[in-house]
Amino acid sequence: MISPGKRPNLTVKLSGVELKNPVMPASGTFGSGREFEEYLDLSRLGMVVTKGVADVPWKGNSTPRVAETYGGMLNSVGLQNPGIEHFIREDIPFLQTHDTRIMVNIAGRSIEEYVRVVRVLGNQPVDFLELNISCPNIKEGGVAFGTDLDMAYQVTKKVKAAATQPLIVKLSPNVTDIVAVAKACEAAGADGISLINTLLGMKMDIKTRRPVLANTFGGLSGPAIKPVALRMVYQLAKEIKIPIIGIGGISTWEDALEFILAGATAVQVGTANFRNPRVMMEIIEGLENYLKEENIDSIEELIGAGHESKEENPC
Amino acid sequence: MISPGKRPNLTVKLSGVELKNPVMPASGTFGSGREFEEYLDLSRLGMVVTKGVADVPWKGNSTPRVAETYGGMLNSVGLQNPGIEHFIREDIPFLQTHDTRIMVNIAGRSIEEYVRVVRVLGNQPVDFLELNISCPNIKEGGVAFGTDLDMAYQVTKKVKAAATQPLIVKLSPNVTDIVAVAKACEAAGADGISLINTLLGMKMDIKTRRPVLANTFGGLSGPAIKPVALRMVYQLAKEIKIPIIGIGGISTWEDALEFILAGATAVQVGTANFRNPRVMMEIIEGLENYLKEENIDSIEELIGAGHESKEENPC
Amino acid sequence: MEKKNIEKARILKNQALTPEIYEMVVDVGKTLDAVPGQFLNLYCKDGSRLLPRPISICEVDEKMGTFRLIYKVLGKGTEEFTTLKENEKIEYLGPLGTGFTLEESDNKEILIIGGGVGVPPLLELSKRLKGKKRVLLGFEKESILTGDFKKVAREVTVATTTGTEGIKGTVMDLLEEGEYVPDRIYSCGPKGMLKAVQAWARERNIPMELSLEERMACGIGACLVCTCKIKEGPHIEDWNYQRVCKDGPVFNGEEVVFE
Amino acid sequence: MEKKNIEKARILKNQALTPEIYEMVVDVGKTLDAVPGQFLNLYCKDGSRLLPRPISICEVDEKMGTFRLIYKVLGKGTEEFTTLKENEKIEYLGPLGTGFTLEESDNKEILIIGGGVGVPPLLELSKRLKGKKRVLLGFEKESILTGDFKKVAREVTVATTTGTEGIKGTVMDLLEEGEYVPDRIYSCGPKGMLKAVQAWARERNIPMELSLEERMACGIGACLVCTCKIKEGPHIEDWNYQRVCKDGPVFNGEEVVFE
Ligand SMILES: Cc1cc2nc3c(=O)[nH]c(=O)nc-3n(C[C@H](O)[C@H](O)[C@H](O)COP(=O)(O)OP(=O)(O)OC[C@H]3O[C@@H](n4cnc5c(N)ncnc54)[C@H](O)[C@@H]3O)c2cc1C
Ligand SMILES: Cc1cc2nc3c(=O)[nH]c(=O)nc-3n(C[C@H](O)[C@H](O)[C@H](O)COP(=O)(O)OP(=O)(O)OC[C@H]3O[C@@H](n4cnc5c(N)ncnc54)[C@H](O)[C@@H]3O)c2cc1C
Ligand SMILES: Cc1cc2nc3c(=O)[nH]c(=O)nc-3n(C[C@H](O)[C@H](O)[C@H](O)COP(=O)(O)O)c2cc1C
Ligand SMILES: Cc1cc2nc3c(=O)[nH]c(=O)nc-3n(C[C@H](O)[C@H](O)[C@H](O)COP(=O)(O)O)c2cc1C
Ligand code: FES
Ligand code: FES
Repeated sequence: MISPGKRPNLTVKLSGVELKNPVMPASGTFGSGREFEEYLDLSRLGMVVTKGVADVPWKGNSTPRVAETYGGMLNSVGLQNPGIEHFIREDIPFLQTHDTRIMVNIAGRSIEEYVRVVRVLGNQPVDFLELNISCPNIKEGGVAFGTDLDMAYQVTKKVKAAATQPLIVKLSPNVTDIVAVAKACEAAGADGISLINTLLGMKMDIKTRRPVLANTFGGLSGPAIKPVALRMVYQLAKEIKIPIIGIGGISTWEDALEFILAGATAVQVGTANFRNPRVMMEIIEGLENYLKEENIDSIEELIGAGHESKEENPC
Repeated sequence: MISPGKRPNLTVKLSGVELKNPVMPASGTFGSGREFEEYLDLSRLGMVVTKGVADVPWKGNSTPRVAETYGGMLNSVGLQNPGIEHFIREDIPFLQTHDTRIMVNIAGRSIEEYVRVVRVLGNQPVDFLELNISCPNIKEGGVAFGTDLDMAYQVTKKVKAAATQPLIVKLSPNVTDIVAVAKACEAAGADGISLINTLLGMKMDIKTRRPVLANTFGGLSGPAIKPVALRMVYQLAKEIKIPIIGIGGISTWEDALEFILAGATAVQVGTANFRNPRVMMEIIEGLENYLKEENIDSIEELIGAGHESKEENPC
Repeated sequence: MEKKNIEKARILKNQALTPEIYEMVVDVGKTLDAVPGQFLNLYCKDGSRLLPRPISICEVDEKMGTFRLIYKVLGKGTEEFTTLKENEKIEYLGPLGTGFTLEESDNKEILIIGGGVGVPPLLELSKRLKGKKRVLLGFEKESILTGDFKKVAREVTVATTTGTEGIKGTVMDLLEEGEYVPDRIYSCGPKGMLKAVQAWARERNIPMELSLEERMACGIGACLVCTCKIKEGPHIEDWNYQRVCKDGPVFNGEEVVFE
Repeated sequence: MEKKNIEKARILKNQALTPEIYEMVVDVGKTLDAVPGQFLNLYCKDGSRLLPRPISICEVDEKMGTFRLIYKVLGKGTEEFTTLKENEKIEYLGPLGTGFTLEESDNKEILIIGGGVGVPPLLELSKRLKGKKRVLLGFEKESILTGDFKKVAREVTVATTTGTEGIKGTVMDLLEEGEYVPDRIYSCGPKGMLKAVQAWARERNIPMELSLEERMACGIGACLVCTCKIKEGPHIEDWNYQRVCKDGPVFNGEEVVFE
């Protein structure tokens, strides 16, 4: 019960760190926040998650890098980024001028590359590391780590050993058994799991009779994929003990709530930012109103509340 | 070039059998055709694909069995069917009154169950068998066969040995490596591959704070999943020699054409039938017009035509 | 045989009856056949919502080719319907499903029991049924259509859970309190209500027809998502799934198996 | 600082100029700032189409708060736009991007070269630029906006590939045939055309600004899908990706690297 006059409590604890609220951008859809400053107040977000950064600059793939699909989109950016040094010089100081948590998304083609980035970030004022072992748009590394149990374990273990900050491992949905991959990462010391990255997809241009994307394949994101993402979060919630960040098609506060009920401690908003740069504000306000109307004191009460009670009490 | 006055040729050869055109319903979305007779002429279809049938009647899952999602839907019918005997008594005679090919979709929970159905069908006037090793809605069998390489190989081999008609194996997209599964089926003697079955997904009801589907999880279908389906068809086209039937979100002739360009010899239309019971007629007419306008003699020229030429000539 | 197809209807009226319930009257531009209890599948224009919405036929003028539909704003689809303006078009398929059986006798005592948005299809039924018709209607707060029912029935009684209109309570309270001895019952409403009606009628051995609701995809009997359990033999396990959209929505109430 | 947001504009006009090209004039209900070469992101109403459509500002009345937009019907989104009626609302974000640089000199020789739907943004540019303006426009069949350009430029020449209007050929034919020695070139159009314009200008050492087109998602510089190659040093390998939506669409033509 909310005491009269009190605002509902949106704070959540993620791997021991308190966030103002469970809403943050998904990596690669928000730059480092600068471009969104005109549209929203970064200090209102639970956290800012940066675009993927590697040890050296990456140029990414050729254009076209985007194709719209029914209720979703494909991208094949290929983790274009200016490298960790540039990132530390330009983006961290900018983010520090805002009262928000920082999660740095880390890209790599080999364990050594991931480890180098993490080491450099060791003494930086960042709150979380998000290890992207699930990008479908690069040939080596990337998704290979996220689809092989042993590799997922190895990369998590080595990166965790090098990391100062809590380590969230970001998983690919393009696997037969998401629970097994998550458990491997948990066993290797991950402090949390975020999922899903994009589903591998493609589109044909019937005029040219060729794939629309220069890269042929791309990552499918947006509301179209939400049911798959939600299912994976729900599956993991029963199987792992570390917290889950839900991602995939979240565009409204109702979507965010579905993920929280399924077991997510926090949520990331990706593609929806492209349609409405203020959408995260609307989601935060929507959750706040919901708690008020339902007379729920803290959003943490809802985490995982959507699991059938029969599972707690199997008979 | 089409000779003046000639209609473009929509016929395709599938595992040696000629179809009037490459368009057919996806299993489970068309009953056995009877319900659609009011809306379209079954004889115009390339083939009729029946709902999944098992050796004995199955009751399926509890309701609600359906939930709409953004650009798609979830179902958890769970292969409700009246069993092969009823099917042979009621449905085959009905279909025989139409001038169309018949593909029977086969459900099972064990290799023995599949084999029993196939044996009973051996002397029946059906043109194709479609082995469903990819239903996400039943606990045993079903998708387990489609996600394990060795099981996929074993079930295909044993069913093929028992089969009189050409055998199409229907694959699940919920796998890490679709190429490996398809190759296992090809090696085991499959005459063709159809894909994709539904993606495993779910939806939460934020009012009741419980999963919408009684079964918690369901299969995601509709335009939302098209990019994933198309990608898998494209990937397989380069890797297997047996023909591919493309399925997943096809709702327009342009969608069908994308799959054909990606390498599908034929296509199945599922969820789109629920929105528009005449949609397959529109797809067939659309393809015919396209061939006419583009002055293409036969649709077979387009199968796989969307693959980059660099792959044929790697340099 | 001419094949059926999705059709376009022109909207003659689309207005709120209560803050949550709307009335839509459409003109299909041709004569038609419809049985009370049948429904139309209405299509959303927004492509992100694929599935048609089943809405019961509240009234039909077969010669004029018009339908009256009453719908409650529940989610995104019905919300979209509220934005449609006069003379705009709406796409539909139907009439679909198996409606009520119309008994031909004039001196039968008929009891018609409706709850919430289960009330609308009972209006066309009440118009067409012969016999001495008594109507019990239950709502949460505000009643709808009572005036229309009064024109065609001998007696119309209303209950609301809030007590705003009629007696404070449910139709089951009306049923228990009135001393009804009908020859036949027709009912449509929430599952809980239908179950209670069934129990009441069974006890008294009164034949009944119940109209069920289930989530649908195709609406034409092909996909098997809308099943309900129907008794098929003497034993409790002797049931089979039937399709609400095609075999129903109206079933012989005696045979419906509620969980 | 007040935050920007998606806004609603009222449609004053939305009509076909040619069978494929439409003109839309919208009223945003407030004064505004816009630079020629900037674009608006227009939103589709149908939820199956998520991404906004970038459309260049053809003309703007900053005080009246109106935009004139010219769009070609290419796919589902622009098709949807054609159905919008007067007084309906359309949602948009913008103006977005970096537009043309407006030189302040009166006696410069300016050459403005446009092709297809690259022509519209050059109109507001032509209105605002000082100097002696010559305009070369290329189309497939039917020209658009030539009358408007004639009001603000010294000379307007048209080429169509079918020969229906102006000379039969492309703007490159116009460019090769006329004996132009401009001080500065501004151009917008298909990639092939821009590449040819760049080569022509480079040969003659004429500074230029080119407006590029690339498929976009966010339109505000965050997603990196809309990149183009921009020279960043003396060597041919010295290029970096820049964002067409934010760093452009207008770039110093000297630095654009075409494949
Ligand atoms: C045979 C039949 C007759 C009906 N007649 C009426 C009527 O006359 N008036 C009326 O107000 N309502 C009626 N309903 C219920 C009506 O179909 C739903 O309220 C409506 O589909 C909700 O759509 P939505 O987009 O607003 O809700 P959403 O929740 O956004 O819908 C999402 C999906 O769930 C389905 N759905 C949601 N709720 C229901 C429900 N209660 N029953 C069936 N499907 C549902 C929708 O069709 C859609 O596919 C009837 C239902 C059935 C099965
Ligand atoms: C900076 C800029 C300014 C533009 N100005 C104009 C203009 O003034 N007039 C005009 O007619 N067109 C202009 N275009 C092109 C216009 O954006 C596309 O024609 C339009 O988005 C096509 O949308 P659609 O839904 O009809 O096509 P669809 O093919 O259905 O679109 C699918 C997706 O592809 C994108 N897309 C398709 N074609 C293009 C394209 N050529 N360029 C960029 N994105 C594309 C769409 O935005 C959408 O996301 C401009 C493009 C850019 C980048
Ligand atoms: C344009 C684009 C770029 C992306 N870049 C990254 C990235 O750099 N690192 C990463 O881990 N995920 C990246 N992603 C994946 C998103 O973070 C997110 O997991 C995915 O888009 C699903 O969420 P959504 O449906 O809300 O967009 C990117 C997605 C998009 C659309
Ligand atoms: C309601 C429903 C029932 C289905 N039943 C079956 C089935 O019995 N056997 C089967 O192999 N696939 C079944 N499927 C999967 C479809 O055949 C098809 O593979 C899938 O829906 C993807 O195609 P779509 O997006 O065009 O619907 C079913 C799908 C739906 C929606
Ligand atoms: S809704 Fe498809 S069978 Fe009833
Ligand atoms: S469209 Fe997103 S960076 Fe340009």
